Amino acid sequence: MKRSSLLKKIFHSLKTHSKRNATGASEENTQDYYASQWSLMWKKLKKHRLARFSLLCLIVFYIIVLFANFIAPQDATEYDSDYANAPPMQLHFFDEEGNFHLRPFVYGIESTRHPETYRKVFVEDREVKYPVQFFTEGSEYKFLGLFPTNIHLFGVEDPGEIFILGTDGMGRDLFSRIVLGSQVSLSIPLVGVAISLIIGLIIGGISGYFGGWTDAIIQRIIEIFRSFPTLPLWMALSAAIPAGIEVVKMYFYIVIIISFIEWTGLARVVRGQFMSLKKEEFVLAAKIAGVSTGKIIRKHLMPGIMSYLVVSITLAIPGMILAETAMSFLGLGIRSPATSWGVLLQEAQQIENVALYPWKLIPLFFVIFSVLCFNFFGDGLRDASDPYKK
Amino acid sequence: MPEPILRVKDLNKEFKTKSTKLFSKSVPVKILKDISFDLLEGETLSVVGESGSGKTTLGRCVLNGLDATSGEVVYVTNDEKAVDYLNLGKADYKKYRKDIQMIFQDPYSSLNPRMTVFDIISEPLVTNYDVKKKEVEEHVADIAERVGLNPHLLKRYPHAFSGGQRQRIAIARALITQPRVIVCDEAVSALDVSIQAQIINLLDDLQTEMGITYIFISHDLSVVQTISDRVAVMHLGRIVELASVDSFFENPKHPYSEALLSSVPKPDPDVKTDRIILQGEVPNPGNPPSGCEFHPRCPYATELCRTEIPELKETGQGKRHLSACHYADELELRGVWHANQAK
Amino acid sequence: MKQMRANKRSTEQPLLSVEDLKVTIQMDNAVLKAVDGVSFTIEKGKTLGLVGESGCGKSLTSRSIMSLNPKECETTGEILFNSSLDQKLKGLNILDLDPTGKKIRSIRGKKISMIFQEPMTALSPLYTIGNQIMENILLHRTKNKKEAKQIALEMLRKVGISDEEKRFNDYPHEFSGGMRQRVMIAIALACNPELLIADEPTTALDVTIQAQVLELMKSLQDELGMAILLVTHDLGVIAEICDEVAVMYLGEIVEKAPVHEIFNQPKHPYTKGLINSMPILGTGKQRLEPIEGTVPLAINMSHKCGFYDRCTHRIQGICDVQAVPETQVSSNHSVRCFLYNEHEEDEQNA
Amino acid sequence: MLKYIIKRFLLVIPVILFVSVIVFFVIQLPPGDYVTHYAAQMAAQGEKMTAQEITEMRQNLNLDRHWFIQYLLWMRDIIFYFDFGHSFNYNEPVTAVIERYMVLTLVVSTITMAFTYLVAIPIGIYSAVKQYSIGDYIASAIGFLGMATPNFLLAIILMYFSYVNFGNPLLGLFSSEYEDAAWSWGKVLDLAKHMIIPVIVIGTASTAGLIRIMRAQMLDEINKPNVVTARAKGLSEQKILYKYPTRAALNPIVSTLGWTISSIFTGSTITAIVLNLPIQGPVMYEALLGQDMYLAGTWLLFMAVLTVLGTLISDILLAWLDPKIRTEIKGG
Repeated sequence: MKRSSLLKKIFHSLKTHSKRNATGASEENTQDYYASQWSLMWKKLKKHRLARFSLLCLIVFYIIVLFANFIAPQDATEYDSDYANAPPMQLHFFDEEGNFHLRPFVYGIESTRHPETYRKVFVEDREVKYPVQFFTEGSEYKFLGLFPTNIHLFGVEDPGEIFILGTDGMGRDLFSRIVLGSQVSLSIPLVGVAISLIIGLIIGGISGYFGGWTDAIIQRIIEIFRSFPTLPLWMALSAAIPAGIEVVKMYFYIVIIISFIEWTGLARVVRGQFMSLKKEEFVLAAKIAGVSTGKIIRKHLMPGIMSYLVVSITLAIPGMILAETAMSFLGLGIRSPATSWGVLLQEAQQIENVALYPWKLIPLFFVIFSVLCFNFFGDGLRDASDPYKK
Repeated sequence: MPEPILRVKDLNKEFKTKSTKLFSKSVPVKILKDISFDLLEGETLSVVGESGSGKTTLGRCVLNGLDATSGEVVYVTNDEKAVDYLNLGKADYKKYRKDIQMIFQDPYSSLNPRMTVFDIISEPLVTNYDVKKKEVEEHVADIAERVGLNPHLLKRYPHAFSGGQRQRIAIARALITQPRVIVCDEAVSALDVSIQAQIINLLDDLQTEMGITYIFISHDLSVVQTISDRVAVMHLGRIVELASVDSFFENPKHPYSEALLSSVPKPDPDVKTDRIILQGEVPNPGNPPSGCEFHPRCPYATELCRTEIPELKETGQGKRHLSACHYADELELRGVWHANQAK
Repeated sequence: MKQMRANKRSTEQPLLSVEDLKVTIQMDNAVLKAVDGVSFTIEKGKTLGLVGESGCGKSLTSRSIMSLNPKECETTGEILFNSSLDQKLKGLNILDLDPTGKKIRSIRGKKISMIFQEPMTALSPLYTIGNQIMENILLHRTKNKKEAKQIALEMLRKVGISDEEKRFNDYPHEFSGGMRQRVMIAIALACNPELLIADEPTTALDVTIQAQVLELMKSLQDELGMAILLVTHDLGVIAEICDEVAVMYLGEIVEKAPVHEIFNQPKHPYTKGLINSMPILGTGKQRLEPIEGTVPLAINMSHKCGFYDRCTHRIQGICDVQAVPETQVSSNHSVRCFLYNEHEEDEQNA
Repeated sequence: MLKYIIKRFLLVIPVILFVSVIVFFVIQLPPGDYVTHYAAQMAAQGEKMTAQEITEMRQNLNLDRHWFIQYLLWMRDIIFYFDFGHSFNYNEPVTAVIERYMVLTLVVSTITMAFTYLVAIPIGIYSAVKQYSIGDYIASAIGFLGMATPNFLLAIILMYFSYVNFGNPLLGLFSSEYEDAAWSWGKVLDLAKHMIIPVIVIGTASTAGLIRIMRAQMLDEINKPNVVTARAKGLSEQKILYKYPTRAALNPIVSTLGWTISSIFTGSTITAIVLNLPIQGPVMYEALLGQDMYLAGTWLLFMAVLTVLGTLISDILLAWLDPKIRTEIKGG
């Protein structure tokens, strides 16, 4: 938060004053003085309500990613064309007679033709009730990728179906697909950032620490990389991904393409931070004390840039989520049968589709929501990132 | 007569200015020009001058925090060996590096905010000696007490301390390897007067107790006078006067010193000295004037000053009072001594 | 005592009188009293020095006079500016005025001007020096651009900038630190203000340049006759140009006296401590007498003397429990310390 | 100043050359080439090409040579004949294809840019001056949402609303009756109507970003000591705002103008595909997929050149706006 220089001065002197007090008399929050940067950051972050809430949401998101197979009632390949384009089902607590059921239930659905447009429409069959059951058996999968099981979080008994967010054009449960899609949509950015970070750290670190010629050359290279327009390059690169390759490989390609563009940004952050930290007097002090270069980097420089890195990583992720979505949306990224939020949105490409089956836009909500969460969290982190500055 | 502990010979430092213009060559700016002096064991040598005079660069070059462009710094070790401090071999590096330490001006940026005070103080010790954890703790507690820090607070981070206390931490860090020389770079300039006096006294006590030699870099002549044995005045990268503190304040032998002394505001409304006010500003070190670099501002400058660079040489004040002025012995320059002694 | 002050006021009204000025800042979970009941007066054409260590509230005090405090500060009290030229302003409390309103704007820059510590950041890097001087003149003195330029050039000459025609079109970054401070002074004095507030005007400058700037301020004061409020932490600068001195500690004025008395007969233990801890040029290698301890925090202070913990003369049971009253030790020397309560009685008895 | 510009311009040339190599490398990356693609198309229509024919075709098009040779040939034609090659898909010179779509692309881009700046700057200023007011919160919320919503999806949403409310999703840039008609007042109005969604959609992302940058810049500037100085002179708040912080905050923003040019050109691509706009983006997308390499390559190169030139323009603008840089350049 920027304040006038005068106020800054006041707060600054205030801060030092309060510390002086602490060293003299005992004070309530002397805890702070034993607190490391991270705990101070955490303390500040906790005050940021929006960021805290976003963090909570992100945690929930990633728990879903981890247990996607368990949470999704169907697996990615299951479909039933009888139920194509079914609207979201309502969960009922009260039946026709108005009796309350503690366990929610859904009615069976039947498709009929609309008398005028002859379009398929679904109506609830009030005769059949399917209570929602928890820990039901369904398709086989490996829990956490390790233990084979067929237990799913919830479902209804055969022949009932539960589509809480409706189905797509092939009759696949949208909720399941969104949950499964989150595995790709939310993990690609993480892996992408990790790769960019490694490249960025090494190249930016070299550039920033050594400076001089090395720096000049690396900077030129980064400049050239940056002078590529991102989007067309993405398109061109992903057009180069051969069709019909394995899902894993495809995933890998996409990550590479995304991080290919992103690393320059992180390299710049790392370089800038190294450059400014290098000039701090405590680095010179360590050098004079005879501390080796490696140790200076490890003990003095790295901890200093860590907080900035965490911030820039958090703020880089939303861009990657959007990039993956855009690529998959255009059919250039993840392709069916693999699923991601972008893939799910492909069906929303035709306006008619959206007009008739508006629930197909639901994945969009997840995209926006996760991007917002990362943005807010990143913003909060940025404010908290330097707990020593007011 | 104390022996020299450091012999600085013809030290030069150039910086390449980063040219903002394309295709134009960067011009090296000379920050230090042929600096030579001996630092005597146990003394405090103050280096004074305006901002941009190169005093901070000098301090950093002497202890090899910055690479000097040319020249040498000879360090006379405890066992009377003379080693080239700027080019220490690997074994010597390990042995002697720790003998010269530094205290910085800004007690905020000189302490890593991400390390505890204990880690900050112990770092030089752990780096330079093979010591057990227990010994380290004892040493740190010992030194902390000596500089007036409560040893119970060492697990705290620097942000828990005020400016004055931070400066004590920095002093403790500098002392822990038991150095023989400490370079104090504007070590008290950032502090309030009442705190400044505490730190000055602390430095003084440490010198008496441990026999440390100080290079005391400062722009504040009043502070310099309370702590130094000798004074070196720098102007545009050159030492223009080098003298014992009494001789310097009583009989300055360079017009620049005279101007500096008379510019210091005296905290005594009854003393109305008619002061010498220098005209103009410090010249740009990238484009220094010809001849004596002080001549554009010097009230006594002659044609000779415009053309010839004066050498730093002995004056009538004796062997140990050097001045780089063509007219060092001819000018009747005013010091500040008599004014107060008269009072 | 009160009578005496009243008498003084009736004979001649001071140019500026500040009564019980308080500036508080709301912190996360506490209230900081940055300035706590400060009162002083400045006579026409005189110089008052406000001296104190960092964080004592001297800058906020000086800015309150022009109602320039940041929004986060709550400022109360009375600031009366008795312009001899503008009768309309008589009796108006500056703090009652809308801080962005017309009235206060007609005072700022015209009747009262200000110079700051960092001339580089105080000037905009985007406009020429000429533009920035003329702005002030066009606002308060003349609407005629040609005339304004003439005045501006004259001001530049006055503050010792030679080659003013050319320099007029230069940008601040083309000036050195000392020159920039001269420009700031030119801007501040362009409309012949009656009061100049100088907030650490020489702190960022080298001694040689500081000497130039102080000399310039003195000579311009002689020439233009404005009063100066000089805010600084440097007692040397105070001794150099002030007539009267107010020593601030922890948001309060602890001692106020003519400059000679402050240096020759300081009364408050803090003032004494300050003077003793200052190295004085020309006295040789000497041992300083520092004030022990550090400045406490002005948050949630109890009723005690702020200097209590550091004071060598503290009286347990008095200084730490009672609010310290201001004591007048002579007609123009007041001190906020219990040590002098008796003096007052003695004096009155006598 | 002129000398500076020329120098900068000379520096740009090697960068563009380097970029062009990479561009060419990237477009030939996809497995197969235009001939494979063409053969597959023919096969789909029932006309099988023989291996002989395929080889011949490849030789004719120089596609059998090493990619770097192909690059050199392409570059030679560009430099000496201003010939960017032949579009296989359209069966006409690349330049002709680009020319056809250029005008509308420029119209859309320019209007979008104007929209972005006109909306973002005032909102940014307002947001900063009234920090933490309701207006600021609303602007920030819109800003965040705008950044978080992929703009092609925003397009779908807007189309959906337009379709539901007006029964017309406003696809394309013209209604069918004006598509091939000569320019008339009606056609212009029709174009304007069709521009609304693209401009909002394409502009939103950059507007949102710009609002946040402008706000941050303003907050920075508003608290600078030179504003206090101006206040101490007795200037009115409005004058202060306009003369000091706004002017200073605009400098970095105006200097990003250069970068914005290419980002708006490319940012519109996906949206244009969704909205079926007859501008460059979709055409080039097809070219990339159909391995129409010269068309795709030219487009990529064009974008890269735009980015590089944009950076150049930005640097020049910055130098022109900042007195400090200006004197340095003058001095040399």
